[in-house]
Amino acid sequence: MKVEIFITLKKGVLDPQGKAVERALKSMGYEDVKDLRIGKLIEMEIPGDSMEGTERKVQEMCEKLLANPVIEDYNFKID
Amino acid sequence: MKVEIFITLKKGVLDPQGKAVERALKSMGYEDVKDLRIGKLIEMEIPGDSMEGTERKVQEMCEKLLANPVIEDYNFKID
Amino acid sequence: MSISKDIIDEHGITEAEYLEILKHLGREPNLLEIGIFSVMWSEHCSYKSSRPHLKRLPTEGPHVLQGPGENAGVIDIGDGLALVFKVESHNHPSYIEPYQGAATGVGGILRDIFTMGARPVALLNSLRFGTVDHPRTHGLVDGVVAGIAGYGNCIGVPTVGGEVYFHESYNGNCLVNAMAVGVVKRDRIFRGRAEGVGNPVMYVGSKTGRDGIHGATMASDVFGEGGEERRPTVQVGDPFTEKLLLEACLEVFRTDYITGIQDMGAAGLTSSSVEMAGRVGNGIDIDVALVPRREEGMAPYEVMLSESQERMLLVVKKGCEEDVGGIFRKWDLDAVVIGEVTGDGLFRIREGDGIVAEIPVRALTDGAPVYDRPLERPAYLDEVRRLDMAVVEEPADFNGVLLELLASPNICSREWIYSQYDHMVRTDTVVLPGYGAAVLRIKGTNKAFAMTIDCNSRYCYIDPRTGGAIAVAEAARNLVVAGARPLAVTDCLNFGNPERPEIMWQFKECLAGMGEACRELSVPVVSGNVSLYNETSGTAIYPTPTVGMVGLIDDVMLIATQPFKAEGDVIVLIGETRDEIGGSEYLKVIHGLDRGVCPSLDLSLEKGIQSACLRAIGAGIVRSAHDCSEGGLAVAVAESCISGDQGAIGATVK
Amino acid sequence: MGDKFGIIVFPGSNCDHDCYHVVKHVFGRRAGYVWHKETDLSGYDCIILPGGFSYGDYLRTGAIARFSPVMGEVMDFAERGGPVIGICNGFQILTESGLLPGVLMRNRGLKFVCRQVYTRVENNRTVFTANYMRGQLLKIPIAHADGNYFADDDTLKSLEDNGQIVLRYTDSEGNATEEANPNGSLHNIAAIINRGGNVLGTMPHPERGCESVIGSEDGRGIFESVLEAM
Repeated sequence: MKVEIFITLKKGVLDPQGKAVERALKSMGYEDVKDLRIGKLIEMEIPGDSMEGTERKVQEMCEKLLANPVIEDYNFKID
Repeated sequence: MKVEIFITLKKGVLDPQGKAVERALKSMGYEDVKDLRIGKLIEMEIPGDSMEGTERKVQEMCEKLLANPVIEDYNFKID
Repeated sequence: MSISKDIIDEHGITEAEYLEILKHLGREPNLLEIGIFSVMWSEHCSYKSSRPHLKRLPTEGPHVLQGPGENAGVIDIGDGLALVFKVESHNHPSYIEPYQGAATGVGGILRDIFTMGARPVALLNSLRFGTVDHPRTHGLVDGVVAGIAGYGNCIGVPTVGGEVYFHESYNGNCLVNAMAVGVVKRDRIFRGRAEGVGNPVMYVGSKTGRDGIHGATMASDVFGEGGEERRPTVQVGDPFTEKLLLEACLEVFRTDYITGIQDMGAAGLTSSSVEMAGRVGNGIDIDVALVPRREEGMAPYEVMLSESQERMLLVVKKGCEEDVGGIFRKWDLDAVVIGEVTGDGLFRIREGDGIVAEIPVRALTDGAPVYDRPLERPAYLDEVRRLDMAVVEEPADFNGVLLELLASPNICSREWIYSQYDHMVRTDTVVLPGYGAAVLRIKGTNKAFAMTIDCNSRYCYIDPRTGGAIAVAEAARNLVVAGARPLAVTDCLNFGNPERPEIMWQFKECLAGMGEACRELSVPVVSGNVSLYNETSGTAIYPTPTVGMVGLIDDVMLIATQPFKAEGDVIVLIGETRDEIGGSEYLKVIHGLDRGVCPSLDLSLEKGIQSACLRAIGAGIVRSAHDCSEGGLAVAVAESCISGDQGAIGATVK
Repeated sequence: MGDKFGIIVFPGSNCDHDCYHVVKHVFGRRAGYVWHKETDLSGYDCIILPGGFSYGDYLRTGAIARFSPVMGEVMDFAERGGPVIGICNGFQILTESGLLPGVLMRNRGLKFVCRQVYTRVENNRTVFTANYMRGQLLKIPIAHADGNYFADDDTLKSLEDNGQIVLRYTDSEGNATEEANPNGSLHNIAAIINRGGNVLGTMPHPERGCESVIGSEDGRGIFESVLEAM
């Protein structure tokens, strides 16, 4: 199974990188860009078992390691 | 328009971060994880004009700044 | 299947060289063998255009334990300790991918140090970019500095010094020279030698991928306008794995399990195995099927020429394979026997049980061609030395000129760069970056050592011989004003295309000047690197023989730093001030002129001045010292006034 | 209690040698390295999580180190009230493991910063700061790319109310201004302790401020304080 995990900063958490990139794009002439946020995209292969099995595993991985619950949200796609 | 840009390392380019995270997940008991790669997810709002206009803009932004053409690929979703 | 003409050309092998190969092999080479000859006979690995001139640099001295020919130079500093150091260039990869180019340059030079058995203790770098307003410069500077910081900080070796220089001759070719210094016990120096026939050859470190294939020959190729298509050859570095590799190797060095070790640098597995065998006249047998890989379906050609980073080649004493393997596994690193040392002097590559290449080691090392390239005094020299003083009228506002010089890109503060480098890790940095030389203490002794890397390439352009001598003299001055006795040099010789006679003339002249200065100041060259073909569409960089130098301080309490310390102190200028403005930063910044007669250098006077300065600092009567270089006396005094951290202090000069 | 310091070594730790040098050669006390795979901290009276790039700082600084076998022991050691000092990367590992609240994020300027900074002692009634005067100014270097301390409002309030903020970035006169903030940390926070007061997380490196030959001795007080409490 091909898994894609999207990890994004929670609303209200400062995103210095996002702010810097938004400023750079504006200075390059893209004035209308708004609310730019930068997160992580984690791709992996998990061979074998059922959709639920994989879903449970991905959930656990995110809760335990891949996302920091204090500042990050996560969601994922499995196909 | 809500834009999501996915920036990933080109195939064959070493991903030290992906390697370290995959090893960590394995040591936590998720033995069967394979080919883990870490990329960037950039979300932004671009108000206004047509789908093609926005698409062209996002293309330019990726080519000029957001993706490093030497080692990264990009694709994006607009809705 | 005989090799086609364009495959030979594509590998950068000339007609004559191909005929040599046929003679060495007594048959036609296959594709893998052509690939091996092309990297081993590349300018980068064989020094074929520079070797005749390099011979004229002095390399011996009472304190030299290892001169050129090994992975790094080694000098004795007493107390049973030795300093290991070298400088290496990563110019072409950094122009294509600044972050990774610079990062892997740092990774490579660190491996050259710890492969000698030493723990790396300091990093320096010499960077050259195009003009500040050139469209590519901003991106290159950010990427290169971030790459050096990213790699050096992560591996925990402080980046303590260096120089940055902006000039239009580097618009198409940036220079990234990385220097590293390590400390080793005198009796625990390891060398890159495949000793002991029958001993197993062990591959340790990261897995092999397709990155950087032909990095060695790329470095010897001139960039055409569209140089960017060489993209896939840029290597990616992993400083975390290098830190594990460093600690694992240092553990192995505390044992007697190995007889030789070398890092896999340019031309990866090929150059490391061939050079290790070549140094002791042995052969080496490698089975590519055993090499750990990161990607499937890699052909022997790709495995042997890949420049994946963070890999070392060890020759292990027979029977100690498991012990060595255990140490690397503790640090989660691959450690696999991939071959053995043989006595037949052949470089034999197998894939499983089939032999895919077999070349006499000597053909690849001593057999590499040597070219005595034609020389021709460049036409520009006479023109560039003419300076019509009428054009250079005396400025109305001297203060304005001084402020403009202090703010100019080649003189202004570099704090915005070195504050991105962790220059304090290992708690040895006694003099922080920002002055001519960095000083590190040696724990357990009351000694310290100073390091610098320096070159004025404008002087080398208008007068290569004097410029080369000044590069050595200025590096020595940087050490002396810190109170350190200069000991030895490592050089990175960055020049244009050697196939053009005027470039070769610049090279020969610079080396002649360097040789004279090294001899007079008794600082032998113990290691170095040559980077040629730094040229884009026919425009070559200014000749840049970067000089890295290391000096010893007997008592860490008796050193001097740049800033003035107290009111009422007397300022003394040692040496003669002559009416020389040629090639000065003043002429360039204020009048936009890169011309004039290069300032003269009297080496015996220089020697006297340096020893007087050293004796004064050693007598504890000197609080601060500064050499006059870019911007002359005015800038030197100004910098001494403003560079202290207790606020500015004034000075009056009669 | 004895006076043996246990210095944890993760793959990628860089400042372990520096901490060992300070404890052994500057203070003349016993110190030992503890490999991250070990699970026995008996015999140690204070634990130091040194600076560095554990696991290359990949994913998030300290994110992977938190799962090293030794961390379970460190948590127990802390629960039993033993003193734990997390320096720079060590502080990041302590927040990831929940021993300290909040998160250390990428510096506001996005770049690695290495320089001497001034910090003010906010609370000198702790195991780690008893040797300082309240409000005393310390010149101790920082070296990090992710020192931008963040916590939600409630956590920040409780940190302030319970005196858990131990050091705050200030200018040379001791004012906690925005310019004096090197990385964007909320409330100029440079170092904090847990509610129990026995776990310290500090971004400035005290081990780099214990000898005048390398620029400052202001960091000695942290080691002196904890030694007196041991």
